[in-house]
Amino acid sequence: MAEITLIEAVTQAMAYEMRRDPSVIVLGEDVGVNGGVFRATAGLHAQFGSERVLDTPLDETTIAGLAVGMAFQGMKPIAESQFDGFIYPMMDHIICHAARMRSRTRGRLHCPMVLRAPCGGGIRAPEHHSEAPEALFAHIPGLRVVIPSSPARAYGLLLAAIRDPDPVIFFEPKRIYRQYKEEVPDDGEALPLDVCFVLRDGHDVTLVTWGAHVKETLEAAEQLAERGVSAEVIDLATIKPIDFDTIRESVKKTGRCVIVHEAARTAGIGAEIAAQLAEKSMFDLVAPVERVTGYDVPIPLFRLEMKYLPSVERIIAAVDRTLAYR
Amino acid sequence: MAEITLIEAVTQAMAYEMRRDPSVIVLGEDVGVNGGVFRATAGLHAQFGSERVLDTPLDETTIAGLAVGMAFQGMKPIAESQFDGFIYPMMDHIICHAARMRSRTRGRLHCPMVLRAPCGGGIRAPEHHSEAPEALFAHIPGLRVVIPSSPARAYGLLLAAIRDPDPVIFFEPKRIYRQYKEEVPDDGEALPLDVCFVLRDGHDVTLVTWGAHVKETLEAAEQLAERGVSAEVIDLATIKPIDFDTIRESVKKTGRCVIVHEAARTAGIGAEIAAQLAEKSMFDLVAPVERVTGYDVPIPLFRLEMKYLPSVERIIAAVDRTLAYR
Amino acid sequence: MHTVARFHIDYVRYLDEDGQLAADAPAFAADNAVLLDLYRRMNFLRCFDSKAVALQRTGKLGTYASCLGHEAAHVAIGLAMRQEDVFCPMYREYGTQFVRGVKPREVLMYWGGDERGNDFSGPRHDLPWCVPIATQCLHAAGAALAFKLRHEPRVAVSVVGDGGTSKTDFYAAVNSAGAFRLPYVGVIVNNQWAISVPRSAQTGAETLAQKGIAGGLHCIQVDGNDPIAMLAVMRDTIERARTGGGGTVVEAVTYRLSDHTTADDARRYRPEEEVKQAWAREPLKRLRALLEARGIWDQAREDAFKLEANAEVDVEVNAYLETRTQPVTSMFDFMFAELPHDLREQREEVVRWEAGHHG
Amino acid sequence: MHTVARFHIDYVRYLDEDGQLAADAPAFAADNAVLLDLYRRMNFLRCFDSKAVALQRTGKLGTYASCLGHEAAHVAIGLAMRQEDVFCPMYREYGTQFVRGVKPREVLMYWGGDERGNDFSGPRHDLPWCVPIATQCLHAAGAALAFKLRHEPRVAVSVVGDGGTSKTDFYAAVNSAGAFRLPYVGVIVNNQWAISVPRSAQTGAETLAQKGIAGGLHCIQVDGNDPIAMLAVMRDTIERARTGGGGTVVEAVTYRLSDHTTADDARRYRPEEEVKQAWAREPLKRLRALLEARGIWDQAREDAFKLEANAEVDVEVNAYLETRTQPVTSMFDFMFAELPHDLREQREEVVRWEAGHHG
Ligand SMILES: Cc1ncc(C[n+]2csc(CCOP(=O)(O)OP(=O)(O)O)c2C)c(N)n1
Ligand SMILES: Cc1ncc(C[n+]2csc(CCOP(=O)(O)OP(=O)(O)O)c2C)c(N)n1
Ligand SMILES: [Mg+2]
Ligand SMILES: [Mg+2]
Repeated sequence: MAEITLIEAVTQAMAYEMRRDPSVIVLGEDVGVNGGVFRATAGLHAQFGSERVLDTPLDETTIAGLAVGMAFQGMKPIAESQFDGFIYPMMDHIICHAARMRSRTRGRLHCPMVLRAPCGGGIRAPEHHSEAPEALFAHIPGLRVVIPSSPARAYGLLLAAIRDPDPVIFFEPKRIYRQYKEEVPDDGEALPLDVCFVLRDGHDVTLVTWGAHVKETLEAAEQLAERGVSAEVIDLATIKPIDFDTIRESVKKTGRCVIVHEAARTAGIGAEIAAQLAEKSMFDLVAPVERVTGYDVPIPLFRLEMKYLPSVERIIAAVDRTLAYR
Repeated sequence: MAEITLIEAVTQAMAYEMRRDPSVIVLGEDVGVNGGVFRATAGLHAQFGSERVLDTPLDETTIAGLAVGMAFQGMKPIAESQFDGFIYPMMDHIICHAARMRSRTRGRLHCPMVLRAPCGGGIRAPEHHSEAPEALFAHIPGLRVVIPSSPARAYGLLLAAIRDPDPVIFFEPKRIYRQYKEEVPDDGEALPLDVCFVLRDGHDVTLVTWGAHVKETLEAAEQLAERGVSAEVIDLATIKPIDFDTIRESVKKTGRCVIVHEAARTAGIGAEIAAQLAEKSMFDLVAPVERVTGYDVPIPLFRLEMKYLPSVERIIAAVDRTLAYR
Repeated sequence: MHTVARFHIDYVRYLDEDGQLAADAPAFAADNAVLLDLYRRMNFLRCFDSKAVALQRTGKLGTYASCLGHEAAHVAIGLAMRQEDVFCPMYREYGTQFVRGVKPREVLMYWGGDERGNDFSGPRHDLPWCVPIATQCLHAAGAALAFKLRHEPRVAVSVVGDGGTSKTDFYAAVNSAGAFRLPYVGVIVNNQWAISVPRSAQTGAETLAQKGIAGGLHCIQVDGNDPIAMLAVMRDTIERARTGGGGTVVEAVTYRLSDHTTADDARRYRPEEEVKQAWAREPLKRLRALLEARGIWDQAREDAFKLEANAEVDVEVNAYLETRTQPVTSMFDFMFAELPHDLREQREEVVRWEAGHHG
Repeated sequence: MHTVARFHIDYVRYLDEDGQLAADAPAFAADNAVLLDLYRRMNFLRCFDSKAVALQRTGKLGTYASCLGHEAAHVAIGLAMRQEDVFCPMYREYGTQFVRGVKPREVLMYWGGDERGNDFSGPRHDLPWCVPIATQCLHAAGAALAFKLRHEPRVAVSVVGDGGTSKTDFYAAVNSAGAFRLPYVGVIVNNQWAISVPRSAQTGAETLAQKGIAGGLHCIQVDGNDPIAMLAVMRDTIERARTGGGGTVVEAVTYRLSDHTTADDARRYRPEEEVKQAWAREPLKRLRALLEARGIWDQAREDAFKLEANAEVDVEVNAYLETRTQPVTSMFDFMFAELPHDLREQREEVVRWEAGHHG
């Protein structure tokens, strides 16, 4: 069994499910012969042909609308938004139709589709290629939102997303597409879509993050450990629904919580987690909640983008602030 | 001086600013001869003509894109989305261009536009006519988001929004468009776009809300007063930027906070407020924060919509829960 | 300089405003059974429509979108489609839907604020009413794409208004139908108004049919008040789509004789004279003239039919009025195949609340 | 059935692949100064472009979108426009922008990850590069609407690719330009590929020019490798737009001789043979052939020009390379005319952080 990267795990999951279920098809810009601009669909066209892997005309409204229409008629489209920054024209069909058709028709029709998009900054890409719009989708009733942070989790969560009979927004942290490899058995085993992952146990502070920033957060935890501070690291993974129970248990133990995400701070997912802490964990907290996030500005072009993204240092500084409370 | 409704105050503000500033124009569907489906632009076409009040083709992408293009070239468009539920196709131009052009060009170009939309439920309207999407816009760097809750505040805030040299999303709570009248002098006095309004002083609990739900919240405060509970009521008014200082001061005094909004709970603006409380007011709070919100479902069709919207009773019950803590 | 492409838009009408049938009318126009069926359905539709408006006026229905004047176009679309085809309506094509099996009570439930209206008995794969203008066109294209990929001989038909042809989703549907050569027929029911905005303000194009040229589709304009032309054109274009001949944009030229919806007051923006003239061209009158000329319809039959139709409508109205409101928990129960834990909590909150446990 | 509308698409070419000028070429084709100006600009552009690609390959520039093969179309657009017109580019029209006054160093700054490239010295009202495909078309229509409402004799010109004509924003621009009869010229630079997707997969339409028919615009197809035809057509259509004659969709048929961007590898999806054939039709070669036939250009002049152009490019490259990175606070400083308090706080956080106060 070969070791694979996160993006290869994405490909592997799609190929697995396409073999298993003939109603699964892939559509998007450049997903065919080219195999996707990131190569996420590499080989799928050769393997499954033009009736399963469709290059669409260049229009995100079209991709979303077609996927929704196909899904209503019993197919399982996996639609790709080539980058995070091009997903906004898709929102109307996702919000008004994909997320609502089951409820609107009292179960008569539903929308088993996945919308995949690479997300996040840090790869020196041009404008609109480095965004983190997960909060916009998490606010929409009727959607599931998922962001994996490792090859194995990408494989298992994407399988689950494709099999789920309802629409799932699946963001892939492009900064870690090829960060490292790990063994991912191609066994078709899906992961649950409502459970977060405790990646590191700790008792002084809880660090909650997801996607590419799992890396910086684990690094921060490592450095903190060297200083004798024991940080628990939670990968949220399913942004909606949030597995708050796991976070609550952790904070019960640590009394401190630092949330790390690269999206803009205001009304980001960090706000939702902090809000649930304020509702349900008030008396467990010994220190104010901290959010280490992108600022409320568009992520700068690449000369400055690393100054925007939460760094290991910023995470540690936030932890230190919480440690000032006993 | 006549007493006017909230919607008349909206019209009055537009007319005032159109007289004062020839670069202000109004565009949207049915805003011309028809005066808008809610009559918000009633009389403007007669007064200012077809070159100032433009019926557009029926496409929200078009309305947003044209407004953005006009604004870059020095006009001040006031664009209307006929209903909240039709605003999603506008998001791409608002997010990718309106909100970013000043930053993208380092100040060379900017986007002095207002996007108006009626918002919220409770008027027995058809599907897609009753939504509260303010959180989606509040998450976007570069936007201001405003929701007035009285005729006078609608007038002053809309004037400020039109004059502001940057894009403002202006939601008008349609349920209270004609709820009551008050005197609104047509004096061209704008209100600040970064200050919330304390509508009622109190010392036991802070109620934060905005838009149409100011009504239910004030009613809840009134009923609580009869029981000897003194609730402070804050109308957030400017959803972005949030005037958290005022909320913090209030919570310092009351130790309790209940946030009321009709949008879905997850990642709504209530989350952002609760998050800031968890960050900055932890030690002032004696009780967990409460959110009384719409559920994470699309607002039901009208037979059930009142069961979805936060009621006076639900607000009081939440306050009671916070009062259990001393 | 030389010419590299040429296009033209044809206009089809067989039955004129006085009920005169053109010499080149299709064969089925000789079949009285077909014409009687068309007429009865159009007539029933009008009974239903006026009843629905009345229900709204008396507070027994929410906002309602009338189909007055659109009967020929709507009914013909329904009669030209097969059950296994997919219909993607906007919000006033009850005439199409009744042919396909949707019940009047279901239409009323929808406009009466009850989602169960969308769980209708027509073909279960048909789309429900679609409020966000023109988005249904793209869903129809998506359905057509599914048919094509699955090699099913089925056709997706969407309806959009004149205003809706300005909407980007309409163009996207035309573009993808052409790019993928889909079994798709996009009908534009051009009733001259989009609420208060006249057709002339929507576009600089001479016809709406020509928008199909942008995607390489077949394009045709029809007299939308002529049920015979409508049926002929819909049969032809659907058949062509079914047999791999490509999609079509059909522009049905008609007139909205009613207000936009019951929430609208067209007198604010529309000349009375124009409406008066439009009544002279309306579809029922001209088909009835033909039937009467053929001696297969008269006032007595009309009166009998109306009685019967109204009785049938009354049964439906009563069924609607007697429908109990859904339980409050219904707002959660169809959100997902399986309710996630966050919604389960909210649902339980509502259950407790409704049971009177407010704590 | 009768025909109610007819359309046709003309194709314009004056200078063929061998540098032969057609008899009906416009008068300015006799003016050597005009042709030399065109050629020098195209040539300079090619020098710049290959330098930019080299900079990216050596890690001194971010992803870069080459304009190789598009020189005739881009330069001609620039020469046909007035300064007071508004240009709304996509992301590779440096040729147009250089004519208008944008500096090569500014192009490099943008692709070098520095927003200040967008604060360019070209007409200050021109739009910056636009990554979200085709959205610029609608901004151009908005600009044109502003001109019309202010009664200014100005024209807005946008460029979009063949792929971009599938994007709904393109259709929206065409529709509004027709509906409001705007001074708008929408140029499609059809280079046959949208990254890996060929023109044939984008649409079922025979030409891209015909998409203008959907909005009632003028439509024309041009050989985009023929600088004389491009200049003639752009001058005519811009003049017509300026004088109230309505907008045009111009399809410039050309070929992308490079990869899509430096991040792309076209060998994965594009036949080498096709590229080879395209080189035979490329624009510089044919114009040079004409100039040489007229005895106003030769290898010596070419060599001298190249030396000069490369030196000029080097000056620009050095200026770019020497540009210091913006202060971190710059990410806040242009967000609003006046920084709101929440951003003020975040800015202060960054200032403290950069000063080493991490607490
Ligand atoms: C996206 C969107 N924008 C606005 C509306 C509000 N609206 C409802 S119907 C209508 C006019 C539609 O006109 P047309 O397409 O001609 O259809 P008709 O109602 O005339 O049959 C408008 C603007 C809507 N439903 N959806
Ligand atoms: C909305 C959007 N979707 C996707 C992309 C990614 N993308 C960048 S260029 C491109 C292809 C553009 O092709 P075309 O319009 O033909 O222009 P060309 O690059 O060939 O000049 C794509 C898909 C984008 N920039 N914007
Ligand atoms: Mg209409
Ligand atoms: Mg191209």
